[in-house]
Amino acid sequence: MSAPTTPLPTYKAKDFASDQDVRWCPGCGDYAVLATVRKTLPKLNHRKEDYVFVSGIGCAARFPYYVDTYGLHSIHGRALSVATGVKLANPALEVCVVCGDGDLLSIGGNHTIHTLRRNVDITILLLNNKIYGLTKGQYSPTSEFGKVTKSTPMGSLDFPLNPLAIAIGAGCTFVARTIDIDSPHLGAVYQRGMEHTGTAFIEVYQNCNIFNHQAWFYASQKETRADSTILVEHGKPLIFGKDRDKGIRRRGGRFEVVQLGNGVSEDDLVVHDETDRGHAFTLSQMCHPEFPEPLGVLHADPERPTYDRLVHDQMAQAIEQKGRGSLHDLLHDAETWEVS
Amino acid sequence: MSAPTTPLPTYKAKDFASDQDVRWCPGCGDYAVLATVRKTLPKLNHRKEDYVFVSGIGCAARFPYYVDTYGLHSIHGRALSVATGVKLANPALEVCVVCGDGDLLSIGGNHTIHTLRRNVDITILLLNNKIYGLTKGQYSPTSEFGKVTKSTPMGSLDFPLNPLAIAIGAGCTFVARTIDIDSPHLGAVYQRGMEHTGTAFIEVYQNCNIFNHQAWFYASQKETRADSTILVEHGKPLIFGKDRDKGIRRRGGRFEVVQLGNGVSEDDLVVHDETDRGHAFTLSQMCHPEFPEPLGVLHADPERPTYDRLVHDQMAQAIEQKGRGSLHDLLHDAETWEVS
Amino acid sequence: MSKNSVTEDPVEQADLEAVAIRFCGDSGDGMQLTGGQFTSTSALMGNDFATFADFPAEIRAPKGTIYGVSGFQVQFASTDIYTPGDRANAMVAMNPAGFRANIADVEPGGIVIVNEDEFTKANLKKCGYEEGYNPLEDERIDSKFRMFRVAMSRLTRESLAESGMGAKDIDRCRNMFALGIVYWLFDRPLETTIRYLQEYYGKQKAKPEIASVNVRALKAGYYFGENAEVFPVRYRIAPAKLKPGLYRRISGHEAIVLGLVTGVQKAQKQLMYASYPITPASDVIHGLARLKHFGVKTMQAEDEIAAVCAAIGAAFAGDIGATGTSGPGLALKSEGIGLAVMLELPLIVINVQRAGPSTGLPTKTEQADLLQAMFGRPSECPCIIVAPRSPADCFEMAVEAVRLAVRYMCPVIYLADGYIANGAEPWRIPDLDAIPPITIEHPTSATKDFLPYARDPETLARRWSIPGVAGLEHRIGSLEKEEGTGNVSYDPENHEKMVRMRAAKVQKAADVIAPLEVRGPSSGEMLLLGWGGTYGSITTAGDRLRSAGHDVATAHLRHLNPFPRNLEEVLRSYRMVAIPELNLGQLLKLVRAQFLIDAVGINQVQGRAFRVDELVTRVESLIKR
Amino acid sequence: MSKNSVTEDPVEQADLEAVAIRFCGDSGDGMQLTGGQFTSTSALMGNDFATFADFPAEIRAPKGTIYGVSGFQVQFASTDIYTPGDRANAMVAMNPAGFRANIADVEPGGIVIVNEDEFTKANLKKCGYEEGYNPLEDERIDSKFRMFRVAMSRLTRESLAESGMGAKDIDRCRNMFALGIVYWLFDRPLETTIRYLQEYYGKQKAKPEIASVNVRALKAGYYFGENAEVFPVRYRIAPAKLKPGLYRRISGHEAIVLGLVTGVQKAQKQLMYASYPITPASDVIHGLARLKHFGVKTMQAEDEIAAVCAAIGAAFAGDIGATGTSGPGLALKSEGIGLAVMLELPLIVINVQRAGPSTGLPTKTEQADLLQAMFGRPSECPCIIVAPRSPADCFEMAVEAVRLAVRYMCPVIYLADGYIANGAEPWRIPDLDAIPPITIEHPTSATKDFLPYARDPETLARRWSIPGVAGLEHRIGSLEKEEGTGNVSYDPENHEKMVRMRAAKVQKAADVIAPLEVRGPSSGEMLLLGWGGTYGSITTAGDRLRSAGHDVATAHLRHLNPFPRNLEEVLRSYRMVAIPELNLGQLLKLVRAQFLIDAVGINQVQGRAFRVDELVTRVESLIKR
Ligand SMILES: Cc1ncc(C[n+]2csc(CCOP(=O)(O)OP(=O)(O)O)c2C)c(N)n1
Ligand SMILES: Cc1ncc(C[n+]2csc(CCOP(=O)(O)OP(=O)(O)O)c2C)c(N)n1
Ligand code: SF4
Ligand code: SF4
Ligand SMILES: [Mg+2]
Ligand SMILES: [Mg+2]
Repeated sequence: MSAPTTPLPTYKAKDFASDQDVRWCPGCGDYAVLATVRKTLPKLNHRKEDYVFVSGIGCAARFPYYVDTYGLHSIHGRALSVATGVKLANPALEVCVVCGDGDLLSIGGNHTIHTLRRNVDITILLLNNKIYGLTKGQYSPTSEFGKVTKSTPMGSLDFPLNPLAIAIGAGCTFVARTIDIDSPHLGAVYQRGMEHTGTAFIEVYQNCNIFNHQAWFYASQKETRADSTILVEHGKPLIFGKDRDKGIRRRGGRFEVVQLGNGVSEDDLVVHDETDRGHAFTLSQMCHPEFPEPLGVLHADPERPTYDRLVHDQMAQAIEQKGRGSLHDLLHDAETWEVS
Repeated sequence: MSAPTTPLPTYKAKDFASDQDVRWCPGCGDYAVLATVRKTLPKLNHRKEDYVFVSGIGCAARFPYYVDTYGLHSIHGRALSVATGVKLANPALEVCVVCGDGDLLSIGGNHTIHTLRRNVDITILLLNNKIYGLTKGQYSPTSEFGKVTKSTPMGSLDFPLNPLAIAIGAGCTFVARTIDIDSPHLGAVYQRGMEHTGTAFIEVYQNCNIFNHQAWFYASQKETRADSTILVEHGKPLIFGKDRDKGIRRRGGRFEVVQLGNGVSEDDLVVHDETDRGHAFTLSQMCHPEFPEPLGVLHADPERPTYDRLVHDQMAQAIEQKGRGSLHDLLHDAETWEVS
Repeated sequence: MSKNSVTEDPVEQADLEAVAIRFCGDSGDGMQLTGGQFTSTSALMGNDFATFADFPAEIRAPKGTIYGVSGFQVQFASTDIYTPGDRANAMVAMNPAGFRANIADVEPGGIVIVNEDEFTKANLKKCGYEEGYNPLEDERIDSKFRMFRVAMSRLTRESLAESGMGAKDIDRCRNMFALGIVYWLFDRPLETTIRYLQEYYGKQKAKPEIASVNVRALKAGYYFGENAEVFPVRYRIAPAKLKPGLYRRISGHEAIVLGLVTGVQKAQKQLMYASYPITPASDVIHGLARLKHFGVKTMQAEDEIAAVCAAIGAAFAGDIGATGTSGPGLALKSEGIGLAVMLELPLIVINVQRAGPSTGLPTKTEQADLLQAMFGRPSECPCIIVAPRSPADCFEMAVEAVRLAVRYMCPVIYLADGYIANGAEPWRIPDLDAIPPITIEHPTSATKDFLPYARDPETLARRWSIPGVAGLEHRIGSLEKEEGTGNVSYDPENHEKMVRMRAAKVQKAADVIAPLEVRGPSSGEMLLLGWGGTYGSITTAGDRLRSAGHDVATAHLRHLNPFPRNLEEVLRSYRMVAIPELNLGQLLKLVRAQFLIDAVGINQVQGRAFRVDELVTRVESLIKR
Repeated sequence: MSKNSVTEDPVEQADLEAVAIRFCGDSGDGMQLTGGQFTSTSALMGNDFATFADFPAEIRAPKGTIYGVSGFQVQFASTDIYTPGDRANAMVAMNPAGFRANIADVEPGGIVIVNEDEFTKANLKKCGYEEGYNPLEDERIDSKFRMFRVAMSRLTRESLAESGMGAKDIDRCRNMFALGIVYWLFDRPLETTIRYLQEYYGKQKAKPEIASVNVRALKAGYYFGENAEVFPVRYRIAPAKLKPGLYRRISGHEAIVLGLVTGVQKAQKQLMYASYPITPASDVIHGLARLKHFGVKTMQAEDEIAAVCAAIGAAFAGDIGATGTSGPGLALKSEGIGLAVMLELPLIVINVQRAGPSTGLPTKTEQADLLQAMFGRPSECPCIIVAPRSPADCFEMAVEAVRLAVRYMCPVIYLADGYIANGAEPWRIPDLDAIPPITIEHPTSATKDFLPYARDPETLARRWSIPGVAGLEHRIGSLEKEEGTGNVSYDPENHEKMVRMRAAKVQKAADVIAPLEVRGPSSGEMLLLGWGGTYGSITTAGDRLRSAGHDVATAHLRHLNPFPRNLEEVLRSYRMVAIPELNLGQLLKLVRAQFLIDAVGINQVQGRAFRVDELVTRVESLIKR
């Protein structure tokens, strides 16, 4: 690591562009995410050489090649395990994992729930295009039921996983959602995620222009966007709609969409509370077209210590208690006898 | 399969005892579960030869050897995949998976979430002893934070997974919890699970008498049980306590424990609603010692079709649409030319 | 002569035995379709053929870049051929990137047709040519190849100007214009492609207007060839003298699919194929997923481990359980395969090999998973291994895999590779009645003294008892089993007995395996021994070496474990044995270890097939030694 | 003579060179502790020794059953010994199940001491004896062994009657009573065990009363031996003439732990050991988890795949990344190991082999993962492989693994096995200063012209550049890399170059590997070549064969890939090479393939080590042939 005394250089987005040609398809949402990440990194308080981008395999997983920091493009599904190892070796590194929905939720699903529960101090960008891009268009765990793809010509038969519900269920301490085409929102959420101490899980609605072009239209197109999504902000009531005239109200344990006016006022609406995990779960269950889908930080719990910190603290504690280990003593730590 | 015309024999528990000696440790909670399962099977509407018990590896996973039905003791973590295959081959079989917490939630975690989301028509008994029994006492994903075990002499550093939260997050259609020592409750929940069409996920608090003896004392011992657990029943208010004088009330999105009386009546309490997934999630978050822990069926959604059924329906539909496939036609289904 | 030919040929006619032509361009240029159409037409004209597709690893890399190049080579001939050809005798390049990436593979003196409109400054730069350089202006290029510069973009636009279609749609027809030229050049009829265009765009996609512009572009290209007088010669390739019968074109992937379904139907079973997508194996699940009306179930599992374990569960319950993957996925399946070995259940594991290690070169071919298939599991854990040798052979070996798996109640690993899976050749459609049935007798309630691990003395296999049968309830599992009862057993002697039994059972399969056949002299100077997808290159090289007067025979293994019983005898009939492989010498190791024969390796690990000429050279240098 | 000996010996004294004694009983009888104490005492008396522990697969099977039997064998000697002994010369059986399960391993004429109180009807039935049969009343048993029936339960109870302890606690002291008898019989002092009991129960568990009853039971047993006059002879085993130095007892597991920590400290690094529990490898993480104050991080991962990948991540960031497992877990790690091969990062993979295939016999030993370690990954994916040969050697080879991994920037697979990992022997504590440092030079910001995949011409290794260094930012990944830059490359020639480079690099390690040493004649009739945990049996068999006049040498490989450079020369110095292995012939295959030497296998797959006498017989029968 660079000496702590040198002041942090001022970076520009282009300082984070590597010399490799970017090889996604024209119109791929990954470009927008890459641009926003490059723009956001200079706003963070870290040296370029302290970033490590880690990924699995997939279109999204090519990400690290394009960011001029340290990077590791690993194998399908295992990025989070690799990232955990990086953080255990050196917690001072700033680790960001970028993977697709197949990578993180299909083959890598187990590492996802275990990394989240451990609260390893990393940021995860799940570039969810609801499809397998790199292998040319099979359905993914987030594809809608009945999806017709190469591997399911009569429609898929498994119900989609809800990434946010899984993350919340696994006890993740920072759960958010954003979308590729909204760079300011994506940038802000990414920045908060990177600044969060603990695992930040960010689902990004990402357009696969080739194999699943219209998947996110309801959330990305001007005409439908305001009615199909809802921006959640801590402490603010849940309001949405082109005219901000609709809201979410609690009825018993459930949420319902209400029209404002006619006796229904903002005060009747659910106020977003990032700290409440049950609330976040109920939010995660709001799905298009019945509900607007929440964008923003659904849940944040900055209190819980991180796994990497705990591991290092325990080492420090061991040294405090037993002194720094002496190899000589360790080898002799048994009944010994002299042969002469 | 036996001809559908023969009437179902009347079975006794001992008809389900295989000729193998049961080899768990003295005092192991698995014995009680085995006894209850053997007692419950005769109450179900299936022939003995149509049951298949599938397991992974672990103490709990020895279960199939002791039930005189078909059984497959597979490899660590993969029982649910094997069970899915069994159901796809023959959906008429009645499949029950019995595994430990390490098996289903550590190495097998990914198959767990994917099997649940697919809603394969099987019943899962998760024998949760919060420890690795067979490998002699390392902490498991359900062990409490700070657990001192052979692999964590200074205490474990990862936060436990909540099996019910994971199951609900994955969209499971039947989520329940029960305990080894309460045979009637266990039997009733198991029976409902077996009768449920879809994946039934049943967490059983199971005592590992050797490596984690006191883990469930709060929920199993006479003195503490009534105050530490709460039996949930659909449509009934959430009341608990030795004197049934405490209850659960909703405050905003959250639950709180209240003392009945002094102006607080049953009507103020949350009424258990099996059909509400968000409610079930909030219930799953109630953990000892802050809350009594829910026992019973937290969530049931009998409507969703099962994966195995859908697969077979799709085959039937294909035959309906295209006719039963002719191999001859298939081989000739391309431009052909004659060479003479 | 085709009826499309509207005027008398004003040009020279040349007869050729075989031509390899390569179509290349951007991924968006439709090269696979173009090549496929050329192949179909040639097939219907009675030529033998072999094809090879070269996909980019990127889905759709930026247009015009080298890594976005897509290529398709087809060799068509009036004689038996076994490979798509080493070098191309002709090439069509739709853009500079295609030209740049493929020109090295064109034989000196070969025909090169380029779309000159695309050789703009910007495009030349995109594909990495130095500023100011244009290969079309390079004298060395001109002197080395027969260059034809055609303004395909402009001509296509002009000929479709009146169609009323948008510029984008019109530009998409350039590949048909190019195909038209090539059809004229090699004297092929247009019908097949016209029929295809009308069927596909007209009916399936319900866009008859697209069909019609494509047909017009195709014809425009053809007439251009005829009228423009740029091409001094026209070539004819007579029909090949193939074995009589009804033929179709088949790719390796298609053949795997048809073979599995045939095997399963011959066994009167249902197929449960569980798989996780991976290039290049995904096409197997794609193909099978369309065959649900054949009693085929497909499951896209969450990962490779789930897939193999689901297949095992299905096998336990009475289906033919199969799974498919490529290298990294095979690694993940190894523990599951070990389970099937212990359970002694039939299981088919398709592995379409690709270039590694690790993610490696995922769209490129290699045959370096043989030792993984043999040994990639803990402890002594034998499987049967088969390997198809060509696209069409994928069919027969898939049937064989089903047969062996149920007969010996064990996993069969099927080693295809990207080269033959993506390649295609003519296939004489087999007489289904000539394929023997695969008999399975499950024990029933009437079976006497049933024991789960009692063995058939002939095959050493246990019986396949499936759930649902009253009275036969039993448990099996991954712990060592007692011979006979199948109960868990820690007995040392029983363990050794079972370890040796499982090994002996797999070796037993040699009883029903066809003996190794030799092409060429049955003894003599040198044998080239190959396996799997290198059949075409090795056979052609062998033929050529013999024509050149060398005493060389070739033999090709399709069974890798066990070997055919006559292998040793065959090997010992030659003074020298050379084993060409697309790896560092894997079969070589097995042969040397088993027979102590000082075989030598001819190895290449470049993500591509052997070139026949390179093989010939390398063999010749061995002979000279 | 120890001061515990209160009276003069009234009995005969016999001097012996070596004795193997087996303690057996129920899992709850404390046999491992008892055997361990006997070993410690013998060690302090200066005997050489070797131990073997035999655990039941069940955690705590029902009391008194055969599958609940736990056993511990120790051979102690006045000469160098290498195994715990084939057959026991003496056995202590705490119950009929222990007796039944172990009596076959006692040599005819051997001493058998039983706790006769436990031979009740009920207990005899529990362990499966036919009704009415009691081995203690069987004349054949009596005539075959020197039987001593001791009412241990009653005597222990009587001697502790006054202690005020409950019956259960008193019964738990029976093992100490038995140990006391054995101490007397073999003339050993009680101090070591008394000290241990006081330390462990008295201080660690803070139960001095438990310590005191155990000490009393121990003494009671000793006095019983002395006074009861049941034993006609008493044996003496003089100290062994070991190489001078300070010794301790060490098990294989402990030695792995100490070796890893030593290697890592010699490299001035931290260790990140990630592992998923599995028998018998779990003791490595158990041991390392106690050493956090040595800069050791341990992570219990969610599965084996996560473990290996976390270790790789740690290596990327500058730790020594290591992972450990047994057979099935190694299968799961194969894809991850392939990633490390491609990334060219150091990685240590400990594999404590157990009996398979699949779950197999998880508590039993085997050495059948060699070919998996060599070939169990897709494509050409070479790793360095080392194998310790004895419990103490686990230390040296662990240091070696660290050294080779960082020197050659690649995975090192370390093949231990259950037999040596659970076994123990005396270990001469090494002089730490004599272990050379392991030098690592990470590139720094001052490094000129840094290229991630530039190679050191001597080792062919790339340099280990770690994140956090300004100016060296770079990306690595699992796709094929371009030589030098490490950028993704699909170039065919580059691929072949890199495949061969990775292979050459691993072979380079032979430069720094100790040559193979031969024990016995350096040329002649026969060489026994072994590897890994069979060292003890093979060496002893070789010594015995030579004493019997046979021209037999032994050599033992600790490096399996690459082989020591002199291996071929050694092999060719003998008329015959035989390779004893606990598998069906894995090293055999490698040797035959590489050297075309007609080596023969001596194979056994029974979940246990070779018996020296069996080995001797099998070698003799080979010589006669
Ligand atoms: C072990 C293994 N299995 C399968 C694959 C093939 N594979 C590569 S990427 C991928 C999924 C891609 O989908 P996703 O993760 O959603 O990323 P995207 O391409 O959509 O960005 C698959 C199945 C592989 N490389 N390795
Ligand atoms: C691939 C693999 N990894 C690890 C193991 C070792 N192993 C066997 S059982 C087990 C965990 C046991 O815990 P759990 O599943 O909770 O079952 P329990 O014994 O507690 O009933 C482990 C890690 C194995 N058999 N296979
Ligand atoms: S296939 Fe889809 S996700 Fe992949 S690069 Fe192309 S547009 Fe993007
Ligand atoms: S170790 Fe625990 S879980 Fe396993 S059999 Fe014994 S008591 Fe039961
Ligand atoms: Mg995706
Ligand atoms: Mg457990």
